[in-house]
This record gives sequence, C-alpha cells and structure tokens, in this order.
Amino acid sequence: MALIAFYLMATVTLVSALMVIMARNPVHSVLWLILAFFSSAGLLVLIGAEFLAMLLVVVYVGAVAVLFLFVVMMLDVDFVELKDGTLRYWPFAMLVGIVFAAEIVLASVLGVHARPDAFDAAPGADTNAEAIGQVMYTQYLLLFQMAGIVLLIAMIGAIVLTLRHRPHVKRQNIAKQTSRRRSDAYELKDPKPGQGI
Amino acid sequence: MGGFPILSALTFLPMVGALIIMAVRSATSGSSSVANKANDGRTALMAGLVISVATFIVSVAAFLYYDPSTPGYQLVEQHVWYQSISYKLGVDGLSLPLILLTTFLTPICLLASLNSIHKRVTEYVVAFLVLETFMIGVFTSLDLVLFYIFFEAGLIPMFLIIGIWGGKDKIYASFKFFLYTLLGSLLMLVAVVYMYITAGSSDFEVLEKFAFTPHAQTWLWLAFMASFAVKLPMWPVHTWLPDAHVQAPTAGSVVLAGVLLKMGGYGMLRFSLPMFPDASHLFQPFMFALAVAAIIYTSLVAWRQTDMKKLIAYSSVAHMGFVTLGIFSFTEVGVQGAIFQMISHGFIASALFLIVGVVYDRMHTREIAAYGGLVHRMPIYAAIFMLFTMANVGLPGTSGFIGEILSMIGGFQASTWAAGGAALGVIFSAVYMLTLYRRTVFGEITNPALNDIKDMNRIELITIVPLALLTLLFGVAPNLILNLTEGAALRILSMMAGG
Amino acid sequence: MELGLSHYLAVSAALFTIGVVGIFVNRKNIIVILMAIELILLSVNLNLIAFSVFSGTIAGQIFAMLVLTVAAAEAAVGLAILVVYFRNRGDISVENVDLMKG
Amino acid sequence: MLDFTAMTLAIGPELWLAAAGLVGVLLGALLKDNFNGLSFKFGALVLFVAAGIAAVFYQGGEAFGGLVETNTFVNYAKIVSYVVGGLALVMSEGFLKRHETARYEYALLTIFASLGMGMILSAANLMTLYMGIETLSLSSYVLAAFHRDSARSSEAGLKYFVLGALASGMLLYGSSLVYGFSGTTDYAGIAAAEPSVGLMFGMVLMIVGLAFKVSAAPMHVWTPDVYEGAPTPVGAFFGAAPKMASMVVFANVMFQVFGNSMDQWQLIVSIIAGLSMLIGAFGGLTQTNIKRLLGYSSIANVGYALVAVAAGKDLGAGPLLTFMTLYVVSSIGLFAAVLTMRRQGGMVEGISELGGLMSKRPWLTIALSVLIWSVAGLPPFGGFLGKWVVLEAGIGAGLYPLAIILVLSSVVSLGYYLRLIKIMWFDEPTERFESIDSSVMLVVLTSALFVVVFMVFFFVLGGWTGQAALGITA
Amino acid sequence: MLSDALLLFIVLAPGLVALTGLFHKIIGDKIVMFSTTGVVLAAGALSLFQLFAYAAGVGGHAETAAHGAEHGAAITQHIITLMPWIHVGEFQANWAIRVDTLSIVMMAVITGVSGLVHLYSWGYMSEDPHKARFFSYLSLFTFTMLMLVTADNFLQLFFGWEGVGLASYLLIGFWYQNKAPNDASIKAFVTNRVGDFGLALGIMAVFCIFRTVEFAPFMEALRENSVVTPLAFADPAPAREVIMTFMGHRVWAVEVIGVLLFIGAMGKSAQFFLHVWLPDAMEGPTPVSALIHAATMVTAGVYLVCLMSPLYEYTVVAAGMITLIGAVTALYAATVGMAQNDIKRVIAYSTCSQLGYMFFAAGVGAYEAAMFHLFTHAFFKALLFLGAGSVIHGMHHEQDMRKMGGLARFMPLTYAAMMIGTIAIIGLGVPHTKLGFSGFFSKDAILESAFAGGLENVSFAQMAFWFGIVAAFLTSFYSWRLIYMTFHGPMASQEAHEDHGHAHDDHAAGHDDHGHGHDHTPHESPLVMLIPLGLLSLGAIFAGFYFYDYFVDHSNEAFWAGAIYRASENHVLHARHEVPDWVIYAPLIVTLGGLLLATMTYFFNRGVGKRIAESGGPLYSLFYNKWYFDEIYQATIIRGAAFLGNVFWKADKKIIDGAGADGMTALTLFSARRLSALHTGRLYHYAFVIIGAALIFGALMWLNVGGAH
Repeated sequence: MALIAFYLMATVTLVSALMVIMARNPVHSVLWLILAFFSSAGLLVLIGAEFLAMLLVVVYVGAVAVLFLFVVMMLDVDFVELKDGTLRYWPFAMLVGIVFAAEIVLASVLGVHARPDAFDAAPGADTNAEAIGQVMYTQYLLLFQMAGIVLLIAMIGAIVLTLRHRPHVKRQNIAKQTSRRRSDAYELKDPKPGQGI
Repeated sequence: MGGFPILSALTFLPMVGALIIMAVRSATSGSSSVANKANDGRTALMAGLVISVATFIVSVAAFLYYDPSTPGYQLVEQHVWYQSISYKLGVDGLSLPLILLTTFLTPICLLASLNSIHKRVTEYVVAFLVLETFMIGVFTSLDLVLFYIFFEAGLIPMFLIIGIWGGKDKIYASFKFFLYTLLGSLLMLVAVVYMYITAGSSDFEVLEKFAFTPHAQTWLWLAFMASFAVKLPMWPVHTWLPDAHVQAPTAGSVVLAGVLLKMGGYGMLRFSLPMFPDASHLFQPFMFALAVAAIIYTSLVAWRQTDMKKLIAYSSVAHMGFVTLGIFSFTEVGVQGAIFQMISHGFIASALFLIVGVVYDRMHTREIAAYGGLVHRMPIYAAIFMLFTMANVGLPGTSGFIGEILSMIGGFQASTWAAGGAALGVIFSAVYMLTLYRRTVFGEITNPALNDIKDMNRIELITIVPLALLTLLFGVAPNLILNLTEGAALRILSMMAGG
Repeated sequence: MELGLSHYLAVSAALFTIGVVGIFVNRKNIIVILMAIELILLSVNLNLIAFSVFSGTIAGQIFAMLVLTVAAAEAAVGLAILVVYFRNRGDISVENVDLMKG
Repeated sequence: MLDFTAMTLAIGPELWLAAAGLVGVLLGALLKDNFNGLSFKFGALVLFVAAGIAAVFYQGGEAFGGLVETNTFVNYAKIVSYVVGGLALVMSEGFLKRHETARYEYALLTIFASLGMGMILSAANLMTLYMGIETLSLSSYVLAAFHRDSARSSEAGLKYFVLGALASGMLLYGSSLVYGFSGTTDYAGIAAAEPSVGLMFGMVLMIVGLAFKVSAAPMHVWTPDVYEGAPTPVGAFFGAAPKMASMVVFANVMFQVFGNSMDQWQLIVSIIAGLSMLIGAFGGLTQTNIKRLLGYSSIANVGYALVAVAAGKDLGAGPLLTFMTLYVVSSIGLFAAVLTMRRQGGMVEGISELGGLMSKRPWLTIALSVLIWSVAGLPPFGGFLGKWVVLEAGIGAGLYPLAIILVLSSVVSLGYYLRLIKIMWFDEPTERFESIDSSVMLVVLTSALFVVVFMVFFFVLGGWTGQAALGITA
Repeated sequence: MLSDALLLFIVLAPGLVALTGLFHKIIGDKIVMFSTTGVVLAAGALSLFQLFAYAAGVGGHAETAAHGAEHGAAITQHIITLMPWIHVGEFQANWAIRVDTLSIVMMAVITGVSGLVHLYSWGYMSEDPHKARFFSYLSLFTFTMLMLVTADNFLQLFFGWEGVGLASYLLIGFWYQNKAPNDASIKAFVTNRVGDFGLALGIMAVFCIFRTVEFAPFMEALRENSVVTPLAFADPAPAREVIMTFMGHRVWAVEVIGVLLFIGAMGKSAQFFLHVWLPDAMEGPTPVSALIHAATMVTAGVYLVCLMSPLYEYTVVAAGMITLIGAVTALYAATVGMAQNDIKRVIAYSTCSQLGYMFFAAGVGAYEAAMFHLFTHAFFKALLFLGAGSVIHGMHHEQDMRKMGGLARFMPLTYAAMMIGTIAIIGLGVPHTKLGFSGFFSKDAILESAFAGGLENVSFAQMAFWFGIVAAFLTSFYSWRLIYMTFHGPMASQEAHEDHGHAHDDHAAGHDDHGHGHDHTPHESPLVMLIPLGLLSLGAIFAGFYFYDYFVDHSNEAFWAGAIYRASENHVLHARHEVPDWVIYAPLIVTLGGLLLATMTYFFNRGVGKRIAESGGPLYSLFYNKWYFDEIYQATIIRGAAFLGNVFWKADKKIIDGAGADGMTALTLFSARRLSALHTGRLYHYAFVIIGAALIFGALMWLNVGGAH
C-alpha cells in the first residue's frame, strides 16, 4: 500500500519536476514546481516526517513559489518566443542526465544495503515535531541563529539591490514638518520703489 | 678583520647604495626641470660609480684575505634562516675570480653608460647596482636556496635594463630572455626542493657529501642542466642570447656576456659535477656533442651575421662551448681551462661589446654594412679592436688562448672527437672575427656619415684599456688566475672521484 | 518489497539530476534556472530527511530545515539580482548573459 | 546552559562580528545616509578588532555541543582573512564614493561575509559549514551585484549566484550523502565512520562544491567573469579574504573530515590543482582587462595552494597557510592598483591604461612591481618562498607531476605578469594619472612591504604558520 | 755561445722595440724606424756572430761536440727559463729561450734577413705614410718568429707559430684600404689556422700520451723508448710503441702526433692543399714577402719537422706523408710557377716548390739537408724577393713581367743580384767539387739523400727523387724565364706606362705621388736597398760552400750536437755519398736543360712564351690557374661553409626558435586563445563544466574505490 502510494507520488514528483524545466511558459513552470513540492511533501508524510512536509508546503508553496510567480509576472517578457530552439539540446542533456543520475543512484543506493528498512521519524520523542523541537533551540541553537542572519542578509541584499529612492517623488517627512518654524515659512522684503525685488 | 662579515658587506653594498640613490632622488625630485634632470642623471651615475668602485675595493679586500693555498670555502658566514636553510656565504677559488670579474666590470658598465644612457638615468643606475648585488650573491652564497634566490632575482633588473634602455625589439628580446631563462631555472627549483628534502639541508658542504642515488642524480642533473644550459648558453637553447644582446644597451650586453653567462658554467662546476658525479659521467658524451655543436654551429652562424652585436653574441655562444667542453672533460686541465675561459671571455666579450657600443653611440646602427674604413678616422679604436679581435680568435699571448687551449686539452683527454670539433671552431672564429674586422675597420670609407666620426674619447678609453691590459696580462701570465683556481678545481674533481 | 531508503534515494537522485540538467539545458529563461535550483534543494531535502528517518538520527531533519530557510533566502536574493539584471538589460534570456567572457 | 566562556574561546570573533553587524544594521537604520561614510571605517574597525579577538583566543576551543571547534590552524586563517578583509574595506570607500554607491550596506555585507568566513573556519559540523557558506555566499552575491546600475555588475552577480547556488546544491547533496552514510554531520563522527562508496561519492560532490568556492578549475568558470564585472573593491575582497578562508576550509575538510581517505581524494585534488594552475596560467595570457587577468592569476594561485592540500595534512598544512598569506596580501595590493586606474569619464580597466606609470608614480610602480613579481613567485620577494614551501610539500609527498606543472605554469603565467611590468615600465604614459586615495596607496605600500620584509624574515612567517599548522597536525 | 743577456737581447729586444710603434704619434716615425732597424740589425749581427763562432767552435772541438751528440741534447742545449707561463697540474709550460744548433741557425737566418729587410724597407717604404706601423710589425714578426724557434715547449712554439701568423696577417693586409690585401690577409690567417688546427691537436695528443708539452722530456722518451703512461686512450707502453684510440681508431700514437704536427707545418709552410694563401700573400709589401713569405716564416714548418726528428724517425706513415706532400708540392708549385706573369708570384711559387724540397728531405730522414736548404734558401730567396722589390720599386709598382723587359740597362746592380739569386736557386755548381752557389750544395744534398732513401726503401723517397729532378728542371726554366722577361729583350713597359696609374698605384696615397713625381723610366734603387741585396748575394754565393761541411758533411754530427736526432738505422745522409754518378749529375743536367729551354723560348724567340699563353692549351690553363685550387676551394669549402652558416642561421630562427621559444609561445598563445574561447560567458556552458567535472570526478572515484574494493 505504502509502496503504491510512494510510486504514485514519486512519479508525480518527477514528472512535474521535468515539466518545470520543460514547460514553455514560466508561469506553468512555477505551477509544476508547486505540484512537485506538494507531491514530495506527500512522500515525506509516507515516512512520518510530517513536520518537514508541512514546512515544505508552507515555505515553498506559500512563500517561494509565490515570490516566483510575482517576479514572473513582474518581468513582462514574451515567454513563448523565448523557448524556441531548446529542443536541440535535449538528447545530449538526457544523456548527461542519465549518466549522472546513474552515478548517483549507484553510489547512494548500492551502499545502503546495510541499513534497516524500518524507519523512525521521531527518535527519542513521541512525534516528529517534538523530536525536532527538542534539539532545535538547544543543541542547534547556533544554527538557528545563523539561519536568522542568513535571512537578514537576504533581506538587506534584496533591499539594497532593488529599493530605489525616487528623487522626484514627494514624501512626507514628519520631523521636517513639526520642526518647521514660522520664520522658515516667509521672508520679509523691503522693496524700494521703482526697483523691484 | 676577525668577525667582520666582509662577504655580506660585499654582496649588499651595491644594493644599499641603490637604495640610498633612490631615496635621495625621491627626496630631491620636487623641482626638476629638463636641465636639472640631466644633471640628476649624471649625479646618480657618478654616485653609482663611486659605489661600484667601493664594491670593487671591498672585493679586492676579500681577495687579500683569501688564502689560495687552503682548499674549501673561506670567509664563511652562516646564520640559520628558515628551517634547515641558512644564510651562508663563502668563497673559494672558483667563485672568487668570478666575484672580482663582476665587481670589476660593473664600474666599467656604469662608466660606459655615461655617454649612451640619457633617459631615466637614476633608475638605470639603481637597476645596475641591484643587479650587481644579485650577481655577487650568486657567487658568494653557499646555500642552495640562497643561491637560487640570487640566481633568479638577477633576471629582474636585467629584464628591466633590456626592456627600458634597449633597442627597437627590446620587448621581444626582454621577454624571450626572461621566460627562456626562467623556464630553465624553475626546473632547477624542483630539483633544488628535492635535494633539500632528500638531503635535509641546502648547505653546499652537506650536499657535496650527500650521495644521491644514481637514478635521482640523473633527474637532478637534467633539471640543473636545464637551467645552466640556458644560462651558459648551450646549443640549442642559445637563441635568446643574440636577441638579448642585440637589444640590450651596451652596458647590458657587457654585464650579460661578462657575468650572467658565467653563472651557467659556475653552476655546472658547483653543482653538476660534485653533487651528481654519476650523472655527469653518464651525460658526458651528450655534453660534448652539444659543446661541439655549439662551437661549430654558432661559429658558422656568426660568420653570416650582418649585425655586429649579433655576431659577437653568437661568438659568445661558441666560446661558452669551450667552457662546457672543459668542464665535462673532468680533468684538472680542462676544468681550470673552463674557469679561465669564463674569466677571459668576461674581459674579451665585454670589451667587444664596448667596442661596438663606441661606434653605435656615434652612428646609431650596428649594421656591419654601415661601416668600413673606420681605421682612417679612428686609429686608436682600430688598434684596440684588433687586439680584442685577436683575443677573441684565441691568439696566444692573449687570455683567450689560454682558456681555449686548456679546455681543448682537457677535452682531448676525454674525447678526441670533441677536441677535434672544438679545434675546428678555432678556425671558424678566425673567419668570422677577421671578416667583421675587415668589413668595419679596413677598406675605404664608403659611408659618408663616417667622414667626421671621432676617435675614442677619454671615457671610452678608460673603460676599455683596463680590459685590454688584463687580457694581455692574463695571456702572458695566466698563472695569476690558475693558481687561484687550482685548489677549487682539484677539490671539485676529488669530489667527483670520491663520490 | 518494503518501502525503503533506496526508494527515496533513487527519487532524490532523479530529482537532483533533473534540477542539474535543468540548469544547463535551459537556454532561454533565467527564472527556470532559479526553479531548477529549487528542485536541487528539494532533492537534497528529500535525501536528508530520508536518511534522517531511516537512520533514526534527527540531525538530518534539522539540516533540512536549515536548507529550507536558506532556500527561501536564496530565492529572495536570486530574484532580487534577477530584477536588477532585468532593469539593466531589459531581458532575462540566458543566451544574452555574455557581456563578459574569454 | 550556554557556556559563554567556551563560546568566546571558540568563536569569539564571530560573536563579535555578528553583534557588530547587527549594531551596524541599527546604526544604518538610525543614521540612514549619514552612516554611509562612517560605515567603512566602522566595518574596517570591526574586522580589525575581530582579527584581534582571534589573535587573543588563538588557541581556540569547542562550543555549541561540537558544532564549532577552533584551533590555531583556523584561527590563523581567521586573522589573515579579517585583516585583508579590513584592508579591502579601507580602500573601498573612495572608489565607491566616486561611483556614488558608497552605501553602508556594503560595509554591513562585508561584515556578514566575514562572519560567514569565520563560521566556515570554525565549523566542526556539516550544518555549521553549510550555514557559514551560505552566509558568505549570499553576502557575496549581493556584493558582486552591488553596482546595481551597471549591467556588468548585475551580470556578475547573476552568474555568481546561479553557479554558486548550483555549487551549493552539489555541496549540499554531497553533505547529505556523507550524513546518510556516516549517520552523523559531526566532523569527528564522519572521520571515524567506515568509508563506503556513498560516503566517498558524497565527498566528491563536496569537493566539487568547495572547489567552486575557492575557484579551482574546472569549477573556476565564474571567477574571471565575476572579477571583471563586480565592482573593483569587491573583487579585491573576493580575491583576498574569502579566498584565504575557503582555501583553509577546503584543506580543513579534506584533512579533518576525510583525513583517513586521503588516497581517495588525493588524485582528485591533484587534478583540480593541476588544472587550476594550467588554466590560470594560460587563461590570463589573452586578457586585456586587468581585473579579469587578476581573476586568472587567482585561479593559478589557488592551484598552487591546492598542491599543498594534495600533499596532505602533515606536509601541507603549514605551507598552505604560508602560501595563502603571501598570496592574499599581494592580491589585495594588486587590486589596490586597479583602484588607481580610474579616469575621467568612467572606469577603465584595460591593462594598457597602466602605460608609463613608472614615469609618473615611481614609488607606486615599484611597490606594484614588487607585488607582481611576488605573485609570480620570483625571488627576492615573499611569493617565491610561498612557492618554495608549496613545492617542498608537493615534492615531499611525491607529487612530481604537479611540481612540474607548477613550474611550467609559473613560466606561462609570467607571460602576463611581465606584460604588466612591461606596460608600467617600458611604455610611454598614455594619459595623466589622477590622484590616488591615500588609503589605497597605504594598502599597496603595506602589502609590498609585507612581501619584502617577510622574504627576509621568512622564518618569522614560517614560524607562525608552522605553529598554526600544529593546531591540526599535533 | 753568447751570454744569456745577449741571447735575451736577440729574442726580446725586437718585441720591445715593436711597441714603439704604438707611440709613433708622440715620438715620430723616424725614431721608430731607427730603433727597430738598429735593434734588429744588432740582433742579426750577434746571431750571425754566434753561428759563425759556433761553427768555428765545432771545427775546433769536433771531439767534444761528437761526444755531446752521443749524449743527446743534455750537453749542448742551453735553456733560459724566463718565467712560468701555464702551470696546471702536469701541464707545464714556461716562457723560455732554448738555444741549440737548430735555434742558432734559425736565429741567424731570422735576425739576419730581418735586419736586412728592415734596412731595405727604409728605401722601399720611404714614401708610405704608415712607416712606423710597418716597422713595428716587422719587429713584432721578428720577435714572434724568434719565440717560435727558441721555444722549449710546444706551447711557446704555438705562441710563436700563431704570432707569426698574426704578423703575417697584419703585414699582408698592410695596405688595408684595398680589397685584395685584405682578402689575402684573411686567407693567409685562416689557412694558417687550418694548419694550426692540426698543430693544436698534435700538441694535445702529445700531452695526452706523454704527459708533457716540453720538448726535452718528450724527446727523451722517444729517444730512450722509455715507458710512458698516457693520460687516456692508451695503455702504458714504450714511447714509440704506444697505441692510442684516436677518433675511434686504434693507431700508433707517434704516427698520430706526427701527422697532426705535420698538418701544422703544412699550413705554415704552404704545402700542397694548404698552399693557396702564399701566392696571395704577395699582396703585402715586397720586403714582407722577402722576410716572411720566403726566408723565415714559411720555413717554420720545416723547422718543426726537423725539430721533431726524434718523433719522425719512428714514424712510417707520417714521414711518408711528409715526403709525399713535399715532393708533390715541389713539382706542383714549379709547374704553376712556369705560367705566372706576376714577378712576385713566380718567386712565391718558387718558394713553395723549394719548401717542398725541404720537406721531402726531412721526410726521407735527411733533416740536416732540409735545414741546409732552409738556410741557403733564406739567402737566395730573400735576395730574389728583394731584387724583385727593387724592380717593382724601379718600375713604379708594376709587377707584371709582361710589361717589363730590358731592365738590365736601367738597374744593373739589381740585375746582378737577381742573376746571383737565380743561379743560386737553380743550384748551379760543379759536381764532385766544392764549386757552386749555395743552392747547389743544398739541393743536391737533398736529391742525393732522396735517392739514397729510395734505395733503402724509405716510403715515397724514390718518387720524391724523380719529382725533385723534374722540379729542378722546371725551376731552372721559370727562374730564367723571369730573368729574361724582366731584364732582357725590348722594353715592354713603355707602352704599359700609360695605364700604369690605374694598375697598381692605388696602394697608398704616397705611392701615387711616387708614381707621378718622376718620369716613367725605370730607375735603379737607392743605396739603402742595394746594400741588403749585396749582403744577401754574398750569402747566396758562399753560404753553401762555407757551411756544407757543418750541415751535411763530415762535421755534421758535431755541428748539430744532438739537436737533430737520427735513429741508428737511418743512414740516408751517409748513403748519399754512395749514390751512382748519374744521380749526382742529373740535377745539373736538368738544370742546364731548363736554362736551355728558357733561353730558347724567352731569350731568343721572345714571342714563344706569349704565344703559348695566348693559345691557352689545357695544360697551360691548368698551370696558369694554379690547378684551379682557389676555385675548387671556393666552390666547395667556402661556399659549403657559407651555405651551412646560412642554413644554421635560418635554422636558428625557424627551427630552434620555431620549435623552441617562438613556437612554444605561439602554441601557448594559441592554447590560451582556445581556452579563452571556452569561456563563452554563457551560464549553461559554465554549469555544464561544473556538472561535467562532478561527473568525471565521480567516475574517477568510482574506479578508484572499485579498484580498492
């Protein structure tokens, strides 16, 4: 039963992953990507890693994919025209891909025989989330903080790169407004007759 | 003298002088008009001259403290530097004459530049003095790593000298000179590292006693030879030399022919023979073949040259062939002959380049065809040129003869073929030198530009006459040098025999 | 046949390959490259979690969480750079990214 | 629960950097553009202090339950990285000001990148390593694209990002395999694990990822483009601080994590080293852009450093530090030279623009030439001894082909070093040169002085690195 | 024997006065001329005095001298060591003055002739602007030649050997502004160098086998046949029986040394194959030709062979080679001499031919006869040359005999001197009596020795004899031809004078003045030139008669006193007394035959010679063109070398640099460009490279691990 579910979801994952890179329209790609995430989340649930499965959906689908969609929409490019001529490289790419995959599969799968087929997603705890929670802020506190800094960097980076102060846009400056004095607002002139200002 | 580090003083005196000149110049360079600049240059040259003469005096002092009757290294200074590498200086009968040659030639070079170098004179003087330090360092160091540092560092000032003050194709020549030489010496570096690791020291005296396996010797020998063969230069890796000589300024050619080439021969005697005796024996026929090829081949090529400097450059290659021949005869006569030939060639080739420089400064061409009939206007020049022509030809009575004949006699004991081939070179040298002389000096003046050419002036005479006198002196009384080098030669040969 | 580690590893390997191939097979659109990178990270996550679960050590899952975080950050930075690039060039075709070469 | 003493001993500099970085963010938020000018001095100071802290806690220690563990080997690298990072920051300000991009984020990102460097150096766990790498990388990507109005800069950022992400992916996948087959992410645990095919394969992928970070061939492909496109000060930073850090990390991972499988990785590292030397030497020959040229030069030098890595822990650790120290110091000086090349009407980086520098700025030229000779590995400058110790390690380990490649590529690469010298010394000046920031001049002179002084007093440097290497060999 | 101081004076003083030429600007030409001439004349007087005194002493103390001869050189040889020259291990050579009979004879010849030539040059060179240079060259030559003959080791010999080459070079090219002298001087130097090549190798072989380059131990070993231990290539063996490996062949060491040394002698003495320079050397001023290219330098080869008599006594091949080459040269040069028109060239070929005589004499073992001929030849050949110089001087530097004729009227004294010289060279005399000119004694001694040698089956001796006879005939013919063409008949030069200005006056500025300052009639030379002619005439007449006994007859052993060594089985010199009468008369007969033929063709029917020349028969062309030696050498050796030189030069650039520096650079740059092209700047290529690398490294690892497991 689990096996059938696994094969089903694995197939969906791989097919949608393929479609991500093969789709003509990037919007479609993003959608395929979302599907791939969903189905791999399913794969994770199969072995009991529910917390990660949830995170995957939340972070990827909720944030990353949406970000992608946003950018794809924002950068108004003629996508259909872009995809022409890609097929020429496919046979070669397939060959490389197959060899590469074979190498990894052989390396990772062959050596794994000694491992038990039984799995335990929550060592030393009742649930998967609890198991993670036990170490997340203790043993791995440093990494948790690092992750924060990484996100901070990403934020600073994104802002420094994309944020623009448009010089001709009027913005409200409250400090400036409140610090305004009467004397700043007007100026007394004493024009002599016949001379103008 | 006691503990005074005379060799360190000797080695670094020019460098310190160079730094002082540089510092003084940058301090005074604030207000410099064109006239001032010319003046600055002259002052710098004079300062350089004073420093190099002082260096020469120090080297003579070192010579006086040297005891030729004791073999082995003397005036040794040693300080541990890094791990088993030492800062170790010392001289023996092999290096001392070469040091004297260096310190003797440098003032001459600077003096010869007085008329020919007009731009960036301060830098020129600094480059020369720095070069002098490196050249002396090569001969004084008794540590392989230190030697290598000096050996390779010398490329830099020479590169600049050719590249800045050289002729039209100076870039090509300077690059060729640099890369050619470097390729060889980097292969040597690998060998140096290997030796350092294997023997656990880079001290000459330790390495001389250390017995490398025959297999290792073969490779080490080849790697060292890659460097020395280029430096010497041996056929067929000589092609950088004509280019470098032709493009270098006169003084550059002088120091190149006078000293830099000698480092190759010095290296063979210092390393190849005593440290890799088995490999040296193994490659003896090979070296003989190359030496003879160099002598015959380059002599013939020299004959066909149309450029005076190129001709002399090729002739240098041929003469260095005798050095190879002598060294690889593994006989006392041959080795002493090779050392003598190096020193003698230092005088003769230097003088010949100066001689070319004299007319080049006046006519700005080195084409043989542009000259002819110089004797009518420049009799003193003609006489001096004749002397050095004959010295280069190897006429007995000049030092050129002693070196050639001793090398050949040494070579004869090892291979009659090689000696025979080398002796053929003696014939060819007459052909090309006399042809050169005849086409430049004899005949009628055909080039109208030569009509009011001036004979050598006092400065030029001061530069060349000492060389002439020494060439004759050592031709008549070569024992002055031979006695000095005897101990070193015997020591090298005994190390070869004793393993 | 039981559901085993090998299954997951195989899927993950395939996914990784697809991601990798996606980077160099795509000639037209940079965004797809960014998505391919996400696929690679996904495959890594699968791997890590599978190893974690099948070996009974929690480290892999923590690792996966970190990867997840970084993936988000990477996506943000990547897209920001892409936007800047687009502003400069008006185009995000992969073929045209060759101002600098040699 | 948190042992602050242990933490400080182990990663004191990084804690300082993180705190300072956050303070910097606050300052930026408060002072806004007023912080721009100050931020560079602030950043440099932070980095120098971090170096100082690293020096104080030189012996290192372990903290965070084994996530981080430092010793003299990595602390030495930290000190050097922070110092050269600080120098890079010092000389950046003028350039960025002229290009109107002197924003405080630059300094902050540099600090965070340095934090990343510190973390990867301190890492004793694959996860720490990964987080450190990402900290460093993400900052670097942004820095590379920092000239956001320049097509070249943004293209550099893009390329760096895409390829960097790919490399991270490889590294990560490799890490996952390593974790899977050893059952732990702990360095010590992995080192103790039974080697298996999967573990080794994971190691290969990790090597690929790390090689990318140090820009070793054939994972070097991004280097020339990014060096060329990124703003010059960024190039200077890349060429120095992260280079030192990631090189040492590469070695650290090889020595510490996979130390028992040396016969498995030695060949691969040797190939990478050989390829790097050759590509770095040959690739630079045709370059006319000086930054690109320096990129190739750095590839070649990474190749030399990798020879020391391939020589193994006992032979290679000290030489690696020695070589990298000399190299990164020279590198920062060389990039300072590029900073002097600004002309009226924009940035010009063709090497011919250096023409006749000698006649205009003799001291700068002499200092630069010293650096170039040094990087080229010629005596009598420090770079020679750097090469010497590397060769010593390589030959000591019997890597003769690598030694030969090393010298051959030295000759080839001299082709372009000589060209630089030639342009500066032999050619006539093309245009008049502009005034130079005193900070840039300072950096050039300092680094030139460094390679000269440490040639003479090489035993001092050799002593330091030798002692530092004891951190992992003893 | 003279005191050491005087000997030193003889040898060194000419060298020192030669240096005065350097300062002629300061001290003036005259002082240079005076000092050089005075010193050399003084040296000449001293040397001659020594020779006569020595000869007289031998006459008086034949017993002692004979006793001395038995004990080799030990008694009579006197060596003054001046200073060490080269001392390297066993290689010891000193600057020294060796005085024995050989060097006494040579010193007399050299300084005597040189002194006269110096004197003669006062007149001959009177209008040359470079007199100081000329005189100092002459003195320099004298010095180096003396160094050569007084050497006590091979190296000093070599010094002198090359030194005279240098002086010869300088003097041949004395008129340096012209092409011909320049070419000739280089040719002379280079051809000599070819000889020196052999000599140098010979010296090396001597050192290699005998471990010394000093004459005394070398010869001692050969005389005593003591065991020598060679340095290389041979095993220890008695000196005469050492077998060495030379250029891959196992040969007798003495033969190798002998042949090599003889090659040196061939070069210096212009023997067949290496003779080409001597005729060209006539481009030099005539006094030079007299001194260097007739009387002294060219005989150095003969001297060397005689000096090396202990060696050649024990060689078969080398001695045979000497005989053969000598005989061929004697005949060859005589044939060429018949067809030449330049007065100096005729004499030059004559010299060549006479040197051939000397060599084959030495080759058959009659060293004394060779030296005797050397001695007499010096007088009459110098006389002939100086006479010719006088003619040339009188003819305003015209050298073509076809433009001369009837000069006897204008210059009777010169004519007389030339007649004496001619009679001396053809060797006119009455057999079985002691009546005859000097050539008679020496040449007949040679021919008889050769015949005697032939009887004793010495290699090539028989041939040498017959060649010598034929050559004697030819000598007589061309010598008289010269006399007749120059001094007799109508004055052919009258019409030639018109274009004389173009022919030969382009030597030096001074000669033009000379040529045009007078009317164009020939004139007798000044006294300063005639005195040397007179003195030499005396020598040409009486030297043979006076010294016959000492050199080759009864007192010869006492006279030579071991300076020339003869092996116990060599009886050639005595055997010549037993030759049949026809051998003794044959030279006289052929000489008279030559005289007759010359008289027929050039005295009575003056047109005959011209007609033969104009008909240009093949034999005539062959002789006239010197058997085409120059052309053959030009076409083969010189062209070949030039071709090789050019090829090598091109190879330097194309092949060596092409495969080396330039080629590598090009290849490097090519690869660099290719490599650059690989950096396309495209992301997907870059990504592919990274992935490909991962793939390959993975595979490598796979293989590696697979191999391990």
